Amino acid sequence: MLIFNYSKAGRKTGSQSPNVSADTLLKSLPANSLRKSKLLLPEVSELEVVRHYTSLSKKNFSIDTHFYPLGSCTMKYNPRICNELAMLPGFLNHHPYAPLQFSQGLLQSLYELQEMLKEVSGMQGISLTPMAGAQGEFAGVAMIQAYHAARGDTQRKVILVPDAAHGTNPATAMMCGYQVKEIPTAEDGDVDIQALQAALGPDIAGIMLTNPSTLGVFERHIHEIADLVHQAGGLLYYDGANMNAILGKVRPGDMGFDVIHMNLHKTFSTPHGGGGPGAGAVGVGERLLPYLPVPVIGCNTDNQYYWMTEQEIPSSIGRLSGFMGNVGVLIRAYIYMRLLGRAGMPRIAEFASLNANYLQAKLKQLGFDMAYPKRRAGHEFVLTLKRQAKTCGVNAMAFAKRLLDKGFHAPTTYFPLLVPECLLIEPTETESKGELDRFLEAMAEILHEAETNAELVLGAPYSMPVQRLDDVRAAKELDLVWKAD
Amino acid sequence: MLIFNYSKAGRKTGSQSPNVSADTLLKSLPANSLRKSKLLLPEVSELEVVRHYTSLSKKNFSIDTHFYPLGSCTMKYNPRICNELAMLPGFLNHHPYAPLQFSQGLLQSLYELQEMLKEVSGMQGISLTPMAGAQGEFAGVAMIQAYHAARGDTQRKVILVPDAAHGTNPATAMMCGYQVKEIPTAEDGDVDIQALQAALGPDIAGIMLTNPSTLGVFERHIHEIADLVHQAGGLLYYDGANMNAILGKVRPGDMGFDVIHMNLHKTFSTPHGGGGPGAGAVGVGERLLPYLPVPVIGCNTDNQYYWMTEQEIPSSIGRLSGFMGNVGVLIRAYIYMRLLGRAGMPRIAEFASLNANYLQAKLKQLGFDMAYPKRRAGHEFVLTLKRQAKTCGVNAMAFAKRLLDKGFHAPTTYFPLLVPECLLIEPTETESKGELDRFLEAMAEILHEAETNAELVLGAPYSMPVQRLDDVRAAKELDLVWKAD
Amino acid sequence: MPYIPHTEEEISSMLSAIGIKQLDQLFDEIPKKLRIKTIDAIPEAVSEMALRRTMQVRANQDGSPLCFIGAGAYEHHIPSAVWQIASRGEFYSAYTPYQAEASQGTLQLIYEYQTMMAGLMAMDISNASLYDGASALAEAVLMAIRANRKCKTRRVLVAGTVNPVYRACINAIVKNQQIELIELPYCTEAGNSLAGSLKQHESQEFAALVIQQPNFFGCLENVDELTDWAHQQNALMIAAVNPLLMAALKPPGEWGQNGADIACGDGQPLGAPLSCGGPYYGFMCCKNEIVRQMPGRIVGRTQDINGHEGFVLTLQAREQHIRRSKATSNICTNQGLVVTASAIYMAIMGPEGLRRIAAQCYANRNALIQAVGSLKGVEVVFTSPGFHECVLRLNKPVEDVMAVFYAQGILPGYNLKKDYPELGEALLVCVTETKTDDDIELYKNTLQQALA
Amino acid sequence: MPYIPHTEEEISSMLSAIGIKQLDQLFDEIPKKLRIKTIDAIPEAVSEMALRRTMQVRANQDGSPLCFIGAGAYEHHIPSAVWQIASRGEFYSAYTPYQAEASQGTLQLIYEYQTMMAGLMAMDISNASLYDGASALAEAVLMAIRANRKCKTRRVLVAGTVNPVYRACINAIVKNQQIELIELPYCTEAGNSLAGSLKQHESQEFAALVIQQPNFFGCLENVDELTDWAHQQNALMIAAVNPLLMAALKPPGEWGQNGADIACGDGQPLGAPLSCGGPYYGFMCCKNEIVRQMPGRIVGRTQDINGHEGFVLTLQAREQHIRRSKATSNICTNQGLVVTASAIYMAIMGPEGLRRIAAQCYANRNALIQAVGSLKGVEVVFTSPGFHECVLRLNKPVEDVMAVFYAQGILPGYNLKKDYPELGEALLVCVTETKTDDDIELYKNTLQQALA
Ligand SMILES: Cc1ncc(COP(=O)(O)O)c(C=O)c1O
Ligand SMILES: Cc1ncc(COP(=O)(O)O)c(C=O)c1O
Repeated sequence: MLIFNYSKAGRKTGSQSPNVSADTLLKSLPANSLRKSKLLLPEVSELEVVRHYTSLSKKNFSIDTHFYPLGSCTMKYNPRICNELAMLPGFLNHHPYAPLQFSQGLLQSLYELQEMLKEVSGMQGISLTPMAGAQGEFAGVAMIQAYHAARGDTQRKVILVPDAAHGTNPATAMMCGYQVKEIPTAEDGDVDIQALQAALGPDIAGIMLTNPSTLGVFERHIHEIADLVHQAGGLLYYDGANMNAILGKVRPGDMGFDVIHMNLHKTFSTPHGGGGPGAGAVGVGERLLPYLPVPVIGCNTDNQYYWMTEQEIPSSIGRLSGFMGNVGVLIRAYIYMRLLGRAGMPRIAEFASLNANYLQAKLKQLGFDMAYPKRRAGHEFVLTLKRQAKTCGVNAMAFAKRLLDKGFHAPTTYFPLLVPECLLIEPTETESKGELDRFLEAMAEILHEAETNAELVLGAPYSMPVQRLDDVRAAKELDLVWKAD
Repeated sequence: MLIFNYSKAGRKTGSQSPNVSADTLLKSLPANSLRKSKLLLPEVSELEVVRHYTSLSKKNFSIDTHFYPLGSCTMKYNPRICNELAMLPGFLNHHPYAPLQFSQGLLQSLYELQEMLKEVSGMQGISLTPMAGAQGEFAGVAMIQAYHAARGDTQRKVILVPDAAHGTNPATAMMCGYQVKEIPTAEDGDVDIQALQAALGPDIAGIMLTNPSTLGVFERHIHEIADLVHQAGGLLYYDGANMNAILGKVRPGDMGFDVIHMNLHKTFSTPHGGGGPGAGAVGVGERLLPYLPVPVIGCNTDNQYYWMTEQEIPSSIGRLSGFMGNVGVLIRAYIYMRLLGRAGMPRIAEFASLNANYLQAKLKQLGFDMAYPKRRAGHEFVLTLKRQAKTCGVNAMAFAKRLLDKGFHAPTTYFPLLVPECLLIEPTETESKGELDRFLEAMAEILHEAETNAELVLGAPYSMPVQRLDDVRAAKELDLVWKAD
Repeated sequence: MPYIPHTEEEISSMLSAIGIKQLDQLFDEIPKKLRIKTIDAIPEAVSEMALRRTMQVRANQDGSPLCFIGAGAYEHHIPSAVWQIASRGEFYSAYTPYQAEASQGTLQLIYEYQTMMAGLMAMDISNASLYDGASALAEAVLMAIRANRKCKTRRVLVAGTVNPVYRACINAIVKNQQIELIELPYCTEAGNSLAGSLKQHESQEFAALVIQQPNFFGCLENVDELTDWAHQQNALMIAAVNPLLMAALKPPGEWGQNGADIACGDGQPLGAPLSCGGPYYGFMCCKNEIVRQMPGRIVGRTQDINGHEGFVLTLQAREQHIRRSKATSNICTNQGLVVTASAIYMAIMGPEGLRRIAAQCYANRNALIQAVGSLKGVEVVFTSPGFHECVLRLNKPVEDVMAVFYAQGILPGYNLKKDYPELGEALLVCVTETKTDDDIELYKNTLQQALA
Repeated sequence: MPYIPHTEEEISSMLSAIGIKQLDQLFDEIPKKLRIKTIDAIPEAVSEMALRRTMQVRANQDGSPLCFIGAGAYEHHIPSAVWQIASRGEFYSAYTPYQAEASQGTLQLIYEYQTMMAGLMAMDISNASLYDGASALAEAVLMAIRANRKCKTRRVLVAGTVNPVYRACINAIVKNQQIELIELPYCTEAGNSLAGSLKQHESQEFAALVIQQPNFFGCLENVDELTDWAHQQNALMIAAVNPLLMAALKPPGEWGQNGADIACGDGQPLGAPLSCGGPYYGFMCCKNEIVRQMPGRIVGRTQDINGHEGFVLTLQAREQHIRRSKATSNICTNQGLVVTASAIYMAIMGPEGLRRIAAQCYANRNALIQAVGSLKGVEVVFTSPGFHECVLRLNKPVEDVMAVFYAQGILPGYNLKKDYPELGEALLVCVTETKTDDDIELYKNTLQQALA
């Protein structure tokens, strides 16, 4: 049932709203400024709301209920303490324009977060304001744009992205007014250096790279690439979605990147919330420092924290949000980093990689094909079901859906686009060997099912609230808003 | 799986405990004072704990997920605000021995709760300390005992209880050293006055009554009963479990009761928590004021709140708990009462009764038999499936289990004991007509199933995590503690 | 090892399954010289116990001042069920609902949210959220330029009464696409857009007109007139509105003859705490005709193979993960959890509940104006009726007055001098339903004292 | 109508289904003269918004003093997952698990709890909880009298080092059953039960001996010796213990030759906040032989008709709803939700985690003794090692010293003068793992100042 099906005209909610007559209070307003039409919100009791949404929640898979090896998403445990402390009333009731003397506790935390992110990224300056990875990318590419513009270097109209790149990379480049050129991937999963060299030229503003790439492998020629791009006058953008794989081990700044974003909602375990909110802090090397989006948190000589704005950073690319981004998310990331601490950072990379490489090794043994079987996995790896799709007619999507029946969320499917019938599997460091072994068992079962009873797999899932949903119908017969009959 | 099945020896929890070596710290203690045996607690990660208990929770029915018409339990909506405010750090971190200057905010709330309970009960004094209904009963009967003892009236060894009474009543009387005599119920559901009269005598310390009784009907001769018992030198105890039916409409104090307990976890909607904690505040008339269990909250002339103890109430029956009972529960009840307010109290009784009488009327129409078909229901009523048990072989337990499959928690079964094959149905005021109608539909369906396919009903439930469980095996082959193989 | 469950024994057995001896070998494809040894600027780990104490101190340190600031972020009562339910692990710790069958909870909730938000706006369609009000408005501008088939200019007219930070944010986001923003002046008496100034723009072409209701001053705009004018000019009408107030005010879908084309704004008033500016969420609604230009995720209702109702992400061909550089936006992660809270908020409040809050906000603003309007040294600057906020001109420097309030733990409002220097010593004061008569009285007394 | 969902239309249709016209007719069986008109002392309803503000003021009003009081209620770090999960509606708003098939979550959790608690105590069996530590001890006394087959006396020996409030509570609960409690004196030097005093009792009969570990002074008792003595006297041994410390200390099941017969105490240290004294919970464990005398609910593992594992309430024949006046206790509602929290707490901490906390508590107590022991005017009264608490004798009136601490927002301990006047100006000070070196330093400095 939809919440609207519980609605009864004339039901009064009672305990929440002020007990006033809206008609009386509003009558001094000009009639033509007022709403005339009936407002279609449900008229339900608080119990009905609680019961409905509690019941809906139970239809979700989530980290708190299921292993969720969704590649490129870093679905790790979200420590409950981060939520508790971020929800302290002093933080929640904080108006963004509260004066500094009422903001030091919060600003100190954000400032320290900037400092910690600087250290793990190896960059020179951080802005916390981007509200997700894609907005971090926007900030980064806009800074590249501003950098070239400030030097009068106006013929650079192209941003390079590898064909394995996440969709946000090309989309962002376009939003910043760039053309996008794709660079192919070599057979071993690294960037095709020859193709890169061929593409470089005076029209290239920069390149966007993910490292380890979305294929799960570390770009071994990163130094060479950095040198080539820099020699061509371009800058390097680092998509930090995969930082979990290398945290505390290597730093984008040391690899030669000029600008990066970090998905705090991945690497630093702020919850995904069924789609957000995230936080996509950006870091820059010295060249791009003048262009950081504002506000940035500063600390003056009296140890007073303050907002640095266009005044202090006059060449800033400006503001990307109404206030200063997703502060509540930033506090969670701050808390997480403090709990993990200096020794905890590299441990994340180690155990995320251990889990990924263990799964990869075991899946190979079980007879699955890896896209890059000779490579070390980062914190994730790509498995291809091309063979099974051909021999048994069971494709990656069917595998994914069947996993749901076995009590596991599916890995990412059909991404990266260049690997056919692929599953991108990212276990994260917070899963135990026991859980990984149960997952391996399920994969083996499904493989067996695919070989002996393909229909069974193709019809999955069976144990979810609904069976396989019709996407085509959804897009054709658009039903985006409920209407009372 | 049990939490123990996730355990791995040597797993370290890390983020919670102080990072110290217990061995080193403890080594100065005498060896024979230390634990030698291995401690069987699970060694699991926080994620495993969160996932396990989140998943377990999903196996429960609860008010927040299901209609829960469990008679004699008043399963109404537990407003979320009560929980939020009771969990304010200022309340949670309050040590019970904090001095008064650090306790005024809390004590004021508890004092005001006492005053409100006085008003709705019509009693002269309140003690909040009993931790559930049964402990309230204990306090009440102990006060009756103290009263007679103080008068030197030592031959009163018997407490009367109707045969419909809740099991806590006779059990409590015994715990206070009394013998128990049962009074039968007349055909119309009221107490059998003749039998009562016959039982009364100089050995009677008092009578324990529930009104409306556990049969769901209001005792119409309550005045006569009170007079009879008082004339015989006994006192009247009111079991307040059913106060939801009469809140703000009639008061136990006005009916002639000398002492009562109120189940705040029923009438005042503090959550049941899967079995507790509750709060069983007691109220007394003038005669029993000197015997109230301590502590009681006082308010002096400077509007300072303080704990009244044996010093102020020297004849008190004493202390029933280490501190002062379930304060966290009391705060929730206080908040609930403030939200409902003066007009809200009688409204509770009205709509609880409306819902019960509506269900009763409709179920009669559907062909169900009521135990007291001519009586007005209070907030609950008793339905008997004696006929169905005979004709179709489908008993009350089967009906109850089948309701689970239809998405409803079962009513109370086989209580009160005097009605065969009964269901005690209490919808509470917070359920909507829509929900009641869905319940009626389910009842009609089951009745039809019973008549046409009894096997189906007898095998229920089918859609729960387990099917019908073997109680006999549980009691015979006791397995109360998990053991590693 | 906080949050890492591996025992020594498991580690060895996993390493041997991989065929290596040391954890460090996992990184052996990484060039040696890149490997770092230390990250000294990261402090050592602290326990949850110690960090809780630290964070409690910091949260308390910032006090709990009585807040009369609005300027885009509004303090409202949030029923406690809202975040208690939104914080359930199944909502909180799920990813974007890519696997529809295992995400029906989130998907149905978003579908319900879309219905509620479209209803509130009286528009056809809602998306599943954008980042915040400011960036949503920037996306609306880009969308309008894509969607306007009648007029292919990249020029957009934006009322000067639109939140200045929103205008700065639009600018930052669209400037690399050669879009020109032109400011519409406002009436210094009424405090809303100057209808008379429209004439001078009639020769120019615009892709869209952007106005805010109520505007940054809390004043009501003449929405019908502006909408009809925009449509006459072949411009699309973009409405940036406070969604809560649409329970009382004429919603964008009903503006003028044909309604606004795009409605957007910040969803914060519908259940998101102030939280120092975020997470909030940007909402966006539009007319049916232009849904394929909409940025962001959209949930649709469909059926499973047995004909049972179910919900999926739909129209994904607009999005970056399919369309890549041709997508309607680069947005991927949005503000899902805040939308979850918002849907619960709207369901609890219901139509009448929301309308009462709006009415109380209106009444409280009037009460404040009443209380301070006659004080010596205070001028209520604008005459237009409005909600939440009003502009006061003071006969002393705003900063000095604010300092007096601060000393008493009160945040008296937003200083307008930087954004609207022409208004002089002007303070933007906000009063929502959370303020009592006593609060307003306290405000008045403090102001009187500050001006004395 | 807060929380009541009925519309006018529904009310009429329901009334007519019942066959009446007015809501008031629902009460027509109630004698008219009993009906009340008003309940004036109940204030008018307030909105959630207003009440939240009121309660926040009250909660803040009580400050957040630095707390060195124990005396039966101990401040510990509680991982935030504990109450976030225990507060899930499915645990929070369920009733006692009478319908087993629809309550497997709660039932399995209790079974796991029973296993953990029995493990902690090294006992065979645990019940599902009683009200609190004090009342559990009273129930243990009653149980021991029922269970002791060798000795039918109603006399029970209770150590004078048992929490005085526990002793008062036992008395209040058992006195109507003609049970006599006899106090065992303590050693004024070591601070624990005086072994030498046992001799004088050897001629008397006792059903049970009750001791507390650590005792009310924080000192360790000679548990082996006392247990063996009790068993020699045909008395049952009742151990009242701090459950958290059993991760480090010898648990009741291992006391003496045969272990204690009943172990009980307050579960508060295992995940329950101080909360002004409740809700906590009483735990109780016993030997297999006497399980049928156990009060309270017990969960057992069984099978469903398909042989699948499942959980039910079992041994209900002991309970009031079956056995009525012959039941082992009148308890019905227990402290379920706190037990839920406690099970989660123990699972998160694990054996090593709990042991470390116990060790830190031990170390902190020693640090405090170290810090204040040499101050002028302070005497550390007892020599026995211990946990959490220690007794200081001061050379000034305790009340005056306490007042100095209060003025600085510190609660320095529990004044022992009322309960143990023989100890003079004695203060019982508690230091758990929550106290830092700085806190202890602050304590020392404040004490020094108070005594100067
Ligand atoms: C490789 C990569 N880049 C960028 C992004 C975009 O980040 P966000 O969703 O936070 O905008 C993602 C998110 O899935 C990603 O996996
Ligand atoms: C009629 C009646 N009396 C007494 C009680 C005992 O109350 P409690 O469970 O709070 O001890 C109950 C509880 O179910 C009851 O229904």
